[in-house]
Formats: sequence, structure tokens, C-alpha cells
Amino acid sequence: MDWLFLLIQTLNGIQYGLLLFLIASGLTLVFGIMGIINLAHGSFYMIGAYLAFSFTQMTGNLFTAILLGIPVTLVLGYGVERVFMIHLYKRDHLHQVLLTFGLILIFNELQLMIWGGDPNGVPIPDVLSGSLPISDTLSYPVYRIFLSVVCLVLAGSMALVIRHTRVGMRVRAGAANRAMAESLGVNMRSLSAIVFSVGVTLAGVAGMLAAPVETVYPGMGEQILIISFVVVVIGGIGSIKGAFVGAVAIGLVDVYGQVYLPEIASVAVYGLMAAVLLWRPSGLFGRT
Amino acid sequence: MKTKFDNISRRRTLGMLGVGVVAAATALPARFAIGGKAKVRIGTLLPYSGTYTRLGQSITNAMELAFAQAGGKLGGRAIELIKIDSEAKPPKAADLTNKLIGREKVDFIVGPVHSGVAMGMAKIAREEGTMMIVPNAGANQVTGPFCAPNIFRTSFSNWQPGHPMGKVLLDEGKKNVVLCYWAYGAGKQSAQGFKDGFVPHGGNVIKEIGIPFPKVEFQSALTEIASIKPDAVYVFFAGGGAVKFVKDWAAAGLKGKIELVGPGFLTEGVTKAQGAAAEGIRTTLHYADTLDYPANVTFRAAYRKAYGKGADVYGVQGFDAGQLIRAGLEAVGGDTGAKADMIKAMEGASIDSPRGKWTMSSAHNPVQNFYLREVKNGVNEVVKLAMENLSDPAKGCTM
Amino acid sequence: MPSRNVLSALAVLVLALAVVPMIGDKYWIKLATRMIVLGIFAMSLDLLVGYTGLVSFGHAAFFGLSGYVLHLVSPEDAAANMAWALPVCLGVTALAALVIGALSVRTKGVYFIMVTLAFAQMLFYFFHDSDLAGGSDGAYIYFKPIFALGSVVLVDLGGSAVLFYFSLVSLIVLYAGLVMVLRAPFGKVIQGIKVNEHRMQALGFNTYLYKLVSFVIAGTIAGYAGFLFASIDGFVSPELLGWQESGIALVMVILGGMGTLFGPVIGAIALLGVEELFRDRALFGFIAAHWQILMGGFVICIVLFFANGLGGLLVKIAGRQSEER
Amino acid sequence: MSAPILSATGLSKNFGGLNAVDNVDLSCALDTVHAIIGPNGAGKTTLINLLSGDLAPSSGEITYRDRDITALPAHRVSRLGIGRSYQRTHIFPEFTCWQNCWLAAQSREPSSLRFFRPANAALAVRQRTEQALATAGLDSRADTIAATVSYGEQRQLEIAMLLAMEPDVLLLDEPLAGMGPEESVQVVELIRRITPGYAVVLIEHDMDAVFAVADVLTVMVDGVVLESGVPEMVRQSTGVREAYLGVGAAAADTGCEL
Repeated sequence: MDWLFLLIQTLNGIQYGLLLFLIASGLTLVFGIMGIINLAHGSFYMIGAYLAFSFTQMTGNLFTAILLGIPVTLVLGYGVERVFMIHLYKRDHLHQVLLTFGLILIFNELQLMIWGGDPNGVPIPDVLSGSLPISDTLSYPVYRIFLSVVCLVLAGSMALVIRHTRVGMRVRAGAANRAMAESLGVNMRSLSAIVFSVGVTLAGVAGMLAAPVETVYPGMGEQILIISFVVVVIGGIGSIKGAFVGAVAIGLVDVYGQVYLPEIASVAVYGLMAAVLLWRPSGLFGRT
Repeated sequence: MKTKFDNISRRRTLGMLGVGVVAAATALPARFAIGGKAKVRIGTLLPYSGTYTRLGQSITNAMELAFAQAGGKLGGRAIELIKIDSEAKPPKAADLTNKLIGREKVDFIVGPVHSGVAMGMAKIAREEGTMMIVPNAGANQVTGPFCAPNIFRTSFSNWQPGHPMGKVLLDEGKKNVVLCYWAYGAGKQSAQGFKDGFVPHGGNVIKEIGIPFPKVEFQSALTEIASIKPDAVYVFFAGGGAVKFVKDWAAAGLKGKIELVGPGFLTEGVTKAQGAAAEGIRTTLHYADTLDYPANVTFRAAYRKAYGKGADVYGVQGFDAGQLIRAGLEAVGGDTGAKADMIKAMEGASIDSPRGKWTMSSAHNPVQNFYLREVKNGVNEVVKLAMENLSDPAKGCTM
Repeated sequence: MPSRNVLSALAVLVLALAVVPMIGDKYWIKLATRMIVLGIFAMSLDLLVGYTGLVSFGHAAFFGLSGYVLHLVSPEDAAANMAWALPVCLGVTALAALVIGALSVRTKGVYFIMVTLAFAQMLFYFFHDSDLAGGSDGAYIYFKPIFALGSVVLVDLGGSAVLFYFSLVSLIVLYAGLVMVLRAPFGKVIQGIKVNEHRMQALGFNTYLYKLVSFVIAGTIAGYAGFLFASIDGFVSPELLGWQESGIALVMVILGGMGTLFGPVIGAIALLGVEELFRDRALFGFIAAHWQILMGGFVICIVLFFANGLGGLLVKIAGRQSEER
Repeated sequence: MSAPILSATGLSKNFGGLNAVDNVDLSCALDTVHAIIGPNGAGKTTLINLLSGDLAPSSGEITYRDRDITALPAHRVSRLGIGRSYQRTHIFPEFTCWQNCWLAAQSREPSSLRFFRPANAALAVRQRTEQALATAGLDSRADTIAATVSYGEQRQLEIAMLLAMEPDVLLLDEPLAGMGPEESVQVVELIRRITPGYAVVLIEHDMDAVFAVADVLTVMVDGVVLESGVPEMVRQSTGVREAYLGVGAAAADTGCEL
């Protein structure tokens, strides 16, 4: 195992970690910051991927497809918040689990009725479809590098907005103590609606961006649901930095597990989460 | 098949009340035959939701096509089709099979796609003795240790599709191969099938990369393959996993440098989603779109006319399930009671299938040809006959 | 605990169930058995969620593990005798619950949810990937367990009606047992922990120990339900331990009404009964093919309009619980 | 005074740079009330949390009946006989007052890991609960849900729960916090009545109450003990005046009573 091999595998791990952060970014907001256990996160990711598939077929370009898709997910997120989530802010986690479980069932069936059961692919945009040769036989797809850059930009901007802007401050205040924030004049009703729909849009955009490297098929949402929660929880609830570090850690553990310890590869990620939570019971950077 | 409304029997209503005050499904109807020979009741337990939806639909469509070609009558009896969604969830398999046999009182059960569901179904079918036709699930056990007189398979055993590829590679002098597959039931059995055809004849398996099912993150495996630089790589992935692996393989620049081979599921029915990345990939399977058998030409035309899209191997397997049932029923003039004669007829049947004529092995698994295929502008074209009349070793079947 | 009217309502439900084998055919008997067995499973989860305040998202691990142990101990050519097979299954499950509990109970709130999920997924992959018990395809229990003393076979779970009544009696005995435990000193302590764990520590209770004991009891009862479930069809698959199964159990608890003990049993019956209803074409025609939308809508309605579940509804209709001093 | 039952030597606790409690020595004997006063942020509550085991000290030692209990967790300290009440009411709001008190009384049983006999059958626990509620003057409110009783009554319930644990040492953290004048008098009377037989460490801001019941008085400022001794002596000490009335107040001697 020469050094180049190890280096490339590490790059693979980081790239997979960044993709996981992108996929879990919506959940970091809705679950991490707002404290809503949203099991339907995977469904919004799936809907985003299918929107990208349909709009790319219509317009022929992924980026225009994303631009068309974002308003749809915003409206969807806003609608779901106003109709369903609004009743749950004062309820405990379990009711959120049950309601979002119901949403999974509905979205899965609607997807089948609208798009049918065939697995689909979304073509990588031509400008990004090349590959950089890094060894005589292996080259690295440019699109994955583009995805990593997008993830870094997203992580930075999310941390910036949440940490250093007034909106971010109000969001954190609302998450810490909703009643107190309301009494201090923060309009939690509209703020929750905005944050939830942005969270849903992030999940949708993640689906649109990941569609070219993933397959768009029924049930793709459930595949990423559990790993998204693992990312948020390992990093520590309410911490963007934590989710980022958590995602990269999972990416590396997953890749190294796959290459060096294949027998336990499937349980490596869960082992990591259990270990982290037992060592620091509220995640790496979580507030207790 | 018009679903006819049935009336309610007193006995059934009380039974329902018993199921629980809250369930209150009192309006569930019983099934009564009104006049003339009763309809042949065929129940399907196939995935109509989830990742395998497309396979469930292909099988059902093609089977109904086979019934239509028989004039809508099997052994003189009209057909009633009862479809139940298996959701590809093994814990529900046994219960849904009970529903088909116990409540719907079907004569044949056709299904499933997922091997775990097949195990649950086979357990109940063996206990109840109901005729079971497996149109896809390839678990070796179904026609191996758990074979039974009333269980037939019209698709393949996981061992079969990969087996001929061993010989194909050796004939081309490709001796050093890496295996990469989803490390679950079907993946392990397919890899074993390939090894049985490769290693004994001088082939060398450098490394086996097992990827946890259903993970689809292949970068680390591709990097490892690139560093090993084998003559060829044999892979087992299906559905969404097959689409992604082929696209990642091309994106990693391995396309053209290292030969990628596998069983037909790598490219069957997913070339549109794979796009250019699938061009030139060679696979072995018991079917190919461009087979020039008359049965294939008529079948594909009829399928396109009826459903507006091309048929695939899953459709062929469903079509043959319909033909097998037809053969069994016509032999006994529609008398499903004469089970022994029906089974004997089905065992002896020679199915004129779009994939070419095939017969039933003693363990009730198809003895069939396997073709080498190559993807040319999105179509799995026949290159040559890879292996003739390959039969599954059916280890452990004492029937 | 529950008031007289609630108890009488439950008695009617038990009677309604008891009638099934007499008039329903084999399919209805097995469906009713599944309702009861999943009811026992959901009830054991309510001991954690509704009474100790521990929301476990990995409770199916013990449900599935016990079924797998039954597969491993059952010979291929004869029925296992419950006299020793059941204690073995429950013993292994209790040990697993002790180990997983000892680690998980250190965490709190959402982190506890995720740690239990992690351990359950590890157990799922253990059975899914290893060839120990059929791997991802699942495994058979060829002969359903019997209960025999010496050579005298007293109970043969092979008969679906026998298994049904055995499960129904188990449900009643376990419910009564749990009611007793919840009225005993131990029950008072775990209910105090649910409301205010910190205060209980200040009062001198080692809350870690009590939560762990509650976790092991609930895990063992879930193991008992798993033992029965594996005996219904003699087939176990890794999905029995999957997170979807744990999710369904949570849905039953919330649907039925947390912290009522009998609620989750009603939740189990309702969930399976309603799914049976929605899937039937005679009633719902072409929508039946899209039953999942109806199920999703049903679950959402329960959350929005019946906040404390069907059990809570029953309590409201049947009158307040008798005040317990 | 008899030998101290509870004593802390060189006790400190720092959160990062902040020394909440800095090298404090304190002891309390049976039948005595040791009051601790000091401005907000003086470290009084932190000190109580150290004594009760809720917080582990950064350094120093706590002994109870000549046994080192420094590192024991809260539930072990409580079982040994050191009961505490909380500044912010810390009860079981959904339970009735009886059930609140019952849990405290049941904590004295050798073990609650008993699964068969109904809890209510334990006569000793029943008596403890009845007696505690009666002493605290809440027996009329036994069956009302704790969340619905008045704030004062909730403070009384805290004390009732404390008594039901039959401790030797009572750590009272501002029992009069948020009380009106007439309620305070009532609670001070309650403290005076129940203190014989206990060693009481009382944290309080209400000076009248402190001087009414305290046998020993300690003044803490910024985590450090400024003055400790008999109430009269402490009242005269200049340091205390400055701490309370600001620098130079002692010189002006405006004659206002502390």
C-alpha cells in the first residue's frame, strides 16, 4: 500500500464526508438548530433528486434545473411547515417522529404515482464531466471536486449565517428557549416557517446536486436518512462545525473501514457514533 | 380482469369482528363462484413499491400477456389475478403469503423478486402445498436445500448467470481477476458461481472486495482496483447500485483501461440511466434483447404494443411463468385438484421462451442457455452463446 | 392503575380477540396472533417510553435477537422444547439488553435515541452480513417450539390456534405483571425518573441503576414477543432487527397512547387492522394499490387530533383513571 | 457546641478561570443552624452543590461523621443523610403533594428494587410521608397536584420532601426566595420548629430570618469566606459592612442596622 494509494483513499474519505455534510445540511438546520426530529428529511432529498431529473430532461442543463427546483422545494417546505409542523413545536419529540413517519409514507407513494418505479440517472453537466488523471489507471471526476467545493462553501456560509448574523442569533435563541425568544419580540411563527423551508430546500438541493453521482430511484430517501442523523448527532446537536467534523469523520471511517477492515465495514460508522456518544454524551461540540 | 364485487358471508363477518373492535373490517367479502367452472385464482406477491417496483411491474405485465395469448383461458378456466404488494420486506412475506393462500384461496402464487421474501414465501408454500412459481428471486436455497415438488422457478439461481463469464475470460487469456460485489445473499452466491467457472480452470482471483449492501459509495473500491490493475473485474450490482457503479467506473477513468464484466443485471434495463458509461460492457445472462428466436421477436413486439416500452429479462421470466402455469393447467384440463399430474406436466414441459427453449431441472430450476452480451448504443446485443443448457448444481436438494 | 371502565373495555377487546380462532380461518388467526405479539412488543417499549422516559429507537434489536436465538437452538429435524429453549432465548436477550443498556443509559434525550439506534443497526448488520444464520436471506425454524415435560407434550405452538391462545394468555399475564411492577416501589421510582431525574438523584436514588433495570426488563419482554413472532411462521430475517421495525414499534406506542400500558396494544391492533383495511381492493378500489397514502394520512390524523393516542381516547371515554394515592 | 457532623476543609471549585468557591472551610454541628449570607454570585449555591455532591470539588475535602465523602455522587451523599432543597422549586409537578413526598420517604427504604408488593403497602413509608406533610403543614393539600398549589406551598413541599428523607443534615438553599412577608414569617417559624435534632446549613438573603434562626453566621464574597462566627460579632465586623454597603460605608456609620 504505497503512500499515493493512502492519499487517494483519504481524499475519497474526505470527499464522501463532504457529500454527507451536504446531504445532512438540511437536517442540521431543522433537527440540529430547531430541534425537530424530521424523519421526512430523506423524502425531501428524494424529491429534490426527482425534480432535478425532470427539469434536466426538460431544460437539458442541471443548473437551470436546480434554479427551477429551488422555488418548488421552498414552497413545499413552507407548506409542510404551515400545515403540519406548526402544531408540533410545543409537543415532545415522539409526536414529531410519528407525524414525519406519516409524511414518509405519503411522499413515497406520491413519488411512485408521479415518476413511476424505474431507476433514473441525471447526466453530469458537460462543463464538469471531465476527469483529472492522478495515476496511470485512476483519474478523479471533476464533478466530485465541484461537489466538494460546493459543500465547503455551504458549510462556511451556514456557519457564518448561524453564528454571525442577526437572523442566526434569533434562530439560535428560538431553538434554545422558544418562549423566551417570543417574549423578546422574535416572531417565532414566521422564523420557524422560514428556517424549516430553508432546511427542506437544503435537503432538496442536496438531492439535486447529488443526483448526477447517485441513482434516482424510489426509496433513495431512506438510504440517507439514518446516516444524516448520525452526522448531526456525532457533531453535536446545534453545532454546524460539529456536523461538518462529524461528516468528514464518518467519511474517513467508512473508507478506511472499507479498505482495511472489510468485515466490520458495515458496522464501523455505528461503532464510531456509539463510541463518540459514550465518550462525550452530547456529541463532539454539542451543548448539553 | 374485472374485479367483481362479492357478497358477505355471515361466518366471515363474525371472524372479522373477532379480529378486533378497532380493526372493524366487517365489510371484507368472501369469494364465491357464481355459476360455471370457477375461475383459476392466481395470486402475485411482487414489489409494487420501493426499489424493485419496476421488476414487479415487468413480471406482472408479461405474465398477463402470456394469459392473453392463451385467449384469457387456462385449461378452459377464466383467470382471476390477485395482486399483493410485497414491498420487498421479508418480515411481511410469510403473512402476505398466508393472505393469498388462507384468505384469497389462490391456486397458484407467483413471486417474489427479493430473495429474503422468497425464503418466507417458500416456507409457507411448502407447508400449505400451494403451487409456487418464482419469476425472479435467485436464492440458491429455493431450488437447493429448500426445494419442493410444488415450487418451480422460471428465472435463474444466483449461481448461474456469473458462471459462464469465467470461461469467457479464460478463453481470452484474462487470468488475473478482482471480484467486487454487494456482500449479501445474491452477491456472494453470484461470486461463487463465477469462481466455480473460473478458478478450477486456472483462473486467479487476486482480491474479493465485498461492499455492504445496499451502500453505493464505490470510490474506495475503484481506487483499490486501479492500484491492483487486474486483467478484468467481475462485479455483482443490480438496479440503482448497477447504475451508479457503471457511472462511477467511467468517471474514475477506468473505462477502457480495465475490463468490467458481470452478470446481465449490471446493464439489464438500466442502460438508459447509465448513458454512455455502459457502452461496451460485456455481461452474461440467459437473455438478450437482440436474440433472433421467433418467440423473442413476437414477444417483444407484443410487449411494446401492450405497454409502450421495451421488454427486459424480468418480463421474459414473468412471461415464462405464465406459460408454465398454462402448460400445467392444460395438461389436467384446468383441474387444479390433480396436483401430482400437474406437477409432472410442468416438470416435463419444454418452454418455448423468448430466451430460447428451456427445460426444468429435477430441482425445478431452468436448464437454459447463457449468452455473452455487449452494450451497443444502449442495447444488450448478443455476442455469442456463452454456455449451452447450463443447469444449477442444486446442492442440498433431496427431491 | 386503570379505572374499572377502562378495564372492562379491555375485557371486551380480549373477548373479541378470543373469539377469532373459533370462527376465523387460519389467515385471521395468524393475523390476530401477530397483532397480539406485536402488542406485547409495543407494551414492553411503553415501559421505557411511557413510564421511564427512555425513548429507545433500537428496541427491535431484542425482538429480532430472540427470534434468531430460537433459530440457532432449534434442531432441523425436531421441535425445540420451550422448557429450555425459552429461558435460553430470554437469557441471551436479557444479557444483550444489559450490555447495550449499560452503555446507552449513560446518555440522555436525543443522544439516547441515537445510541440505541446505533447498537440495533450493529446487531442488524451482524446477522445480515455473517453466514451464522442465513445472512441477508433469513433462516427457518423448521419445527415450531413445543412445551413438554419429560415426553408429555403440553403445548405445541405448531397449531395456529394454540399459538394464538398461548400469546393471548401471555399478553394478559404480562400486562397484569407490568401493572403490578408499576405499582411496586420500583415502578414508583422509574415514573419519578421520567418526570424529574435530577430530583430523584437528590432524593437518593441511583437513577442509572433503575433505568438500566427497566431497560433489561423491557428488552427481555421484547425478546419474549420475538420468540412468539418467530414461532408464527417459523421464519426470521435480519429486517426483524432493522430500524424500520423499531420505528413501527414507536408508532404503535404513540398511536396507542404513551404511558397507558394497554394503549400500545390497541396501537398494534389498530395499525395492523387499518393496514389490512386500506389494502383491501373491495373496500377501497384502486386506491388500495396506493394504501400507503391512506396509512400516512391516518397516522398524521392521530398525531394532530388525538394527541394522547387511541388509549388516551379510551380513557377519556371510559372515565378518568382512579386516583392512585 | 457538639463536634461538627459535617465539615469541609480547603474546598474550592473553579469553572475555567472563575473561582466560584475558593479555599472555603466550613463546618456544622447537630442542633445548630449555620447561615451563609453574601451578595449574589458569592458562590453560596455552588458551595451547597459541592456539599450535596451535585458538583465535584476542584480541591479540598468534605467529611461527614468522620468519613470522607468528597468524591461521592449526589445520590450516595443523599442516602448517607445529607438532604437538600433547591433555590428554584424542583419538585414533581405532575404528581400530587402526597406522591412527591412519598418518593422522598421511599428513598429511605434499603432498596426500591422490589417488584411485587405494592408500594403503598409499606407502612413505614406511609408514616414518614404523613408525618412530613403534617410537619410542613401541607396535609390538607395531600391529594392536590403539586403544580396547582401556591408558590409558597410548593416551597413548603420542598421542605416536606426534605423531612420525609429523615436526613441528619439539611442544606437549605434560599427557602424564602420569592416569598411575601407573611409567608416568610410562616416558613421561618417552620425552620425554627424543625431544626432541633438537625444540622442545618441555611443560605438566605432575608436578614431578619437569618438573625432569627442562625447560631453561626458566615459571610461569603466572591467565593471567599469574609467573616464567620456568632451573628452579633459578624454584624459589627467592618469587612462585612463594606461588602454589603460598598467601600467607605463603615466610616460614614450612618447607623443603619444591617
